[in-house]
Amino acid sequence: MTYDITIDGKQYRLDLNRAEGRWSCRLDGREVEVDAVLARPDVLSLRLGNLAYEVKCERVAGDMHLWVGSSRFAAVVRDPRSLRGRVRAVDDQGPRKLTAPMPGKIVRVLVSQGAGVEAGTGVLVVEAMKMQNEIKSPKKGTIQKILVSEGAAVNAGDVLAIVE
Amino acid sequence: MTYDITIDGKQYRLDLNRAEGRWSCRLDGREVEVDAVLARPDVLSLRLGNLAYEVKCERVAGDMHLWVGSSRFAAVVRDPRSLRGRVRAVDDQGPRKLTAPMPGKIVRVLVSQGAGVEAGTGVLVVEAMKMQNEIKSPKKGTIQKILVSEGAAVNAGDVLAIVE
Amino acid sequence: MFKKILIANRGEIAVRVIRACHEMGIAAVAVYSDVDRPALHVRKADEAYPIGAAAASESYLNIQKILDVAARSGADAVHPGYGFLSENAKFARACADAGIKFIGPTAAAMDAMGSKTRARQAVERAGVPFVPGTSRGLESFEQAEEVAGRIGYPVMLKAAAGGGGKGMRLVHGPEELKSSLEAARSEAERSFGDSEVYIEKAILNPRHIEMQVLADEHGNTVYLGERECSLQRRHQKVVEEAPSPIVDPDMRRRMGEVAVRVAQAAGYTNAGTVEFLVDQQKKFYFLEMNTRLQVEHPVTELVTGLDLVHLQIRIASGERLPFTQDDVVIRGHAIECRIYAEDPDNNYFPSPGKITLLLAPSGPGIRRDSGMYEGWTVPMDYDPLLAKLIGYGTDRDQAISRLTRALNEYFVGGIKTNISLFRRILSDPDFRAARLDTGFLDRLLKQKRAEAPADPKAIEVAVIAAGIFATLGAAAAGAGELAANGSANSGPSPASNWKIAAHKEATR
Amino acid sequence: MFKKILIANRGEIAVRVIRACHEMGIAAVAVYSDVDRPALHVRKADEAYPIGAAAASESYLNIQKILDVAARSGADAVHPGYGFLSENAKFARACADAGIKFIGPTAAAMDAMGSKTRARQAVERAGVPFVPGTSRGLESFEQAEEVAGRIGYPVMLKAAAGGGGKGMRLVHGPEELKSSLEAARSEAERSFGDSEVYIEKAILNPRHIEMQVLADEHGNTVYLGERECSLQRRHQKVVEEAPSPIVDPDMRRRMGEVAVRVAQAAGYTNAGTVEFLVDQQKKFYFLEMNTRLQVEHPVTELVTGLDLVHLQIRIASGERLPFTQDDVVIRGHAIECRIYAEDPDNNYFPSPGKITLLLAPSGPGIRRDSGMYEGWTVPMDYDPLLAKLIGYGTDRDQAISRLTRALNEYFVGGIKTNISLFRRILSDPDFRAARLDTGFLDRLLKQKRAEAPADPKAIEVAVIAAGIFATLGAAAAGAGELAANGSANSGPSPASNWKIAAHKEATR
Repeated sequence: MTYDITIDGKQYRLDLNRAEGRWSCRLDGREVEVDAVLARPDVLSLRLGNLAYEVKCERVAGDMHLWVGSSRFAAVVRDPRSLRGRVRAVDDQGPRKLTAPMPGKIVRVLVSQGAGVEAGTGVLVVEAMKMQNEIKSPKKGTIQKILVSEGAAVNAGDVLAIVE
Repeated sequence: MTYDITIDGKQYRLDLNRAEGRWSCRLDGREVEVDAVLARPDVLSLRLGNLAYEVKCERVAGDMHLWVGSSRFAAVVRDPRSLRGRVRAVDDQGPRKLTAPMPGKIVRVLVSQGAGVEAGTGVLVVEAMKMQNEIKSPKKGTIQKILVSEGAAVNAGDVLAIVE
Repeated sequence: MFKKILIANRGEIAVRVIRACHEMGIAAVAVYSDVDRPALHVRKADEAYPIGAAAASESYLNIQKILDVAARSGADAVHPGYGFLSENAKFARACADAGIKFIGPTAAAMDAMGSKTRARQAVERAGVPFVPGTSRGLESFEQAEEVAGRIGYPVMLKAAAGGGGKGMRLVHGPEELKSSLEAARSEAERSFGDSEVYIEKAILNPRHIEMQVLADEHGNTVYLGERECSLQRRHQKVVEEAPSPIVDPDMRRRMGEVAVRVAQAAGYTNAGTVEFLVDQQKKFYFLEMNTRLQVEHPVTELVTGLDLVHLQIRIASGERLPFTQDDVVIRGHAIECRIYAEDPDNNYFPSPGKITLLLAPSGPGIRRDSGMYEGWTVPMDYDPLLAKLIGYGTDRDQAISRLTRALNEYFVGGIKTNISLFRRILSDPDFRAARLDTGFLDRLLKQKRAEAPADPKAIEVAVIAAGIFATLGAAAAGAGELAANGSANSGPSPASNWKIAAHKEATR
Repeated sequence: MFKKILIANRGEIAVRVIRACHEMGIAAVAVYSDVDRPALHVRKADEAYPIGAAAASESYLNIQKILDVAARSGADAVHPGYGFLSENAKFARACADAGIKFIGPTAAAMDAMGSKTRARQAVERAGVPFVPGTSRGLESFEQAEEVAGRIGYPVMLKAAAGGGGKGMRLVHGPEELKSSLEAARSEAERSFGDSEVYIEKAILNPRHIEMQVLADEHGNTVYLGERECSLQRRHQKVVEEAPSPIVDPDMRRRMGEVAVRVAQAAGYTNAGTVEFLVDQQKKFYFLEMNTRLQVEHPVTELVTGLDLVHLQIRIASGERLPFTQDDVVIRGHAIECRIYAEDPDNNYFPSPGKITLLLAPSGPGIRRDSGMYEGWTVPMDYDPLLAKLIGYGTDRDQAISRLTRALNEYFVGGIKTNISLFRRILSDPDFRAARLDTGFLDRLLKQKRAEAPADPKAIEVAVIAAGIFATLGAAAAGAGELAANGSANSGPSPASNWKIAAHKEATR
């Protein structure tokens, strides 16, 4: 398998093959001695040469994060031969969605549709676990749409409003 | 679903139905109020009325054991409408198999084929985890067959010899 | 001794009390709200009763429902834990009326310490030092002006019924006083239904140090040493330790004796905590008394070798304290981290959800009091405290190093936790040197986090691991959604609940 | 201080030492045999090196391979744990020759204490009481007859190189002496390659009590109190506690001073244990010295508040003991259970295999030192010790009750463990009353187990649970065979290994 893997904004080419229980691995063309055991689901005991690592994999809504010791890395894995997993370009100029960072309840809508906002202006307040959290506009612009109303229950990732 | 469940030599008839996430349950015709949540695979949080139990399920080679608190029960579950799971009659009179109680290595065969043995006579010695364990004849009789030789590696449940 | 105790709480503290009951041969009765049926305290209890909807007011705060369960189950005592009804004198009174022992102080003692002004009056009579200011609610702006002028600015305005930083205002000079007083009053009225506000001198960069006391019902009161609780975020404690690095035996004795005097002034019984502010000259001032078991009680247990919950139960059942003040010896050092379901990279937003992977630390010097388990969905309805990790060591350095080691072993997948915050705190040079005050954590969090460039070797490891996980595919993935759970569960899971609700909103 | 330590061991003790290294900021190097690649100590180490086949002689006992890894990794010290090479003077000497610090006593001290007769000679010179008998190997049957007649029957014959009950014979009278001597000699020759046998008076129903000592390399030696280790099965310790219920401060001081004298006579450094037999009059006799960290060291850590592995490392790096004898205070009570992979319902046969479900206890007063994890396959090649569960309490009763509670929370599915044995021991009236001796456990196990008729309610629960599990089907089942494991693993799993081997046997 060949993967293009992006971590911290940098892309790496990984060639990985498994035969008879052994991995062979090239990272950006350089051979790396790899020995991997899946200790538990999502927990890998990895040896690179003789250095030992316990790597944990976090999967939330299609995102993959890897914990190496106490460092956490977001990884995007693409198969260069397939279309699946192609990253869509993020358009910083266009409309931006405000999403709920956690499940909770909308306790206040602070601005009305059509209002102008600065970057950092509070748009809505979500309550979860006895705490109220202001969802702020990520950019200067106009509130194009408010998609929820006060009292609504929302899930993590739900779109709450759109700023353009 | 209707099950015939045998525990400690006694058979119970259990009628179990689930509708809209709720269980209804009759045990030997008597209605029992049951509320069950699978906390983790093989771990059930069970309420009978308001009494609470954590029940663990152990499955080894098709056998089911249930732990209720610190008591362990072997359960045989049969569907009375199917043939599957019918218990074969155990013939105490006929030939008896000696099986390995754990994986290990045969370090000694103590009697030869055709020899007469008493109940409790040592037949073979299996070694595992630095311990040697004598496998004894369960009955008085003759060693019909020794199926392993010294030095052999065996798995739990492997038949080692037959006494008749 | 009691035969059966009802635990009117949830989460790690309910598990803590159930364990104590089992250790003492007492049956434990759990109560749970609709979203808490799969909670750990229900799994561990001997009996479990549903008490209503997720909202605490419908369940854990509903006195009548809890007393009904006590009656139905035949419980002879109630342990309230902390939070919820634990400091509710009405509940303590209702228990007494129903002939059920409330494991805690009497309603009268709770009343005496429940209002901050009443508590100040009581300790004033007992000759206990408190922060200079009024011990009664302010009657007028003129009175506030006069007192502030006398004790000197900056001053604090505080709500008598206050807590959690609400109804509190720091006033730097006379020109701010009027508007601050009005603001504090209206916030107090809104938050507690009581606009009473008093004034006290603002102590700059104080330490928050508290003293554990224990009183039996035969007149014996002892102190069990102090806890340093200066590490707070939004007036919530985050890290606590015992002993305090600045308290020496003489200061401990003086603070302890004052704390005992406070308890005795209130006619206090059972476990309680007297909180002090300590200024930079190590002068200490009474702040308030917490009339319950504290979240951070384990650090005291580790350095004294005592079990506070066992002792609470024994005291409530009428036993005498089994030791005297002279028997209490502080040995070693203990530090507690409160593990919360919140996202340190996103302004500490709460992070409820399903725990897909849980690796829990253990080993020498590590105590873990937890209410979570792998596969459990953290509901969004309650305080986000998941567990407490406590490290003990021969000295403070060893406690820190053991705790750091254990934090590195701790992994909670599927939700966000504040575990990384503790690694940051424990490695901070000021924390290591014990230069602590209540502003410490806010200052630390404001610092531009030293963006240590990621170790290139760690990135290499992450890249290769990502590729291996991708190759292994679904077989290597953790629990994720436990298919059978929702179906075996008596109700829909909270997550699906939210989804349904959100969907309704979107389509109406 | 060392920069990197190689841990020449596996299982829970390797994990224990790795944790200590991490707490002290030292890199930890693991070694592993072919079947141990997925072991917990490999997961937790900073570096890990394969050292050969499963058989210990090919890997963990292979001095050259371990020294090679030390050289390749640049480790500056080796911690041997217990078992394997920990008491091998040749290994200690080879480490010294290679310029790598062996964390333990010198080879000379190990030699002095390694042979039981040599140890008896050394303590005899130091004026330490030992069990009456010879302190040298028996030269003839006539000498044996003479000594036995003088000290009086019953007597024990013991192999000088002995351990684990091998080469040991109890002789009730003169008529048994000759055959017993021959048997002991030939067993000693077979087991240890050394037929030297000595004689000592048999002490009936003794207690086995041992004293922990610690000596730095600057001449300071202290004792850290005793451990009661009378609960043994086949001469293997099963439950240990500190302090001993029969040792009072005066006896502790006397035993401790004797233990220090033994250590000093041997020129001992680092951690060691002096074992005593104690008769029914509480007279104690030197038995032997263990020149390593003991399995049961955690009970001493809990009652003294010290970390023995940290101290071992600090001593080996040349530091002085950071405290004196007067600073050592015993507080509270600690009891350890050794969790083995063995089947208590089937004559304690070992039970290797895959752990399909693991519920681990925690909470107040509970320490867990474990080498297992859910999904791991316990190999059949080594000692079956999986983990140690240690309970601490203000007093012995509380330690027992906390431990009992924790044992009830502990669940290991997929293999058999001896957890139920501890529940039985801890509830035994004689154990509760601390009426212990080395015959206790054998007597308990011989008792026809009181077949308490199963609680009908528990059976009802089991029947219903069985039906629910059957209905939920595979979705409710635990890990079982982890499909991806074998494939990600660098070699076949032990289980499939056996299957292949067994198949070969059957078809040839």
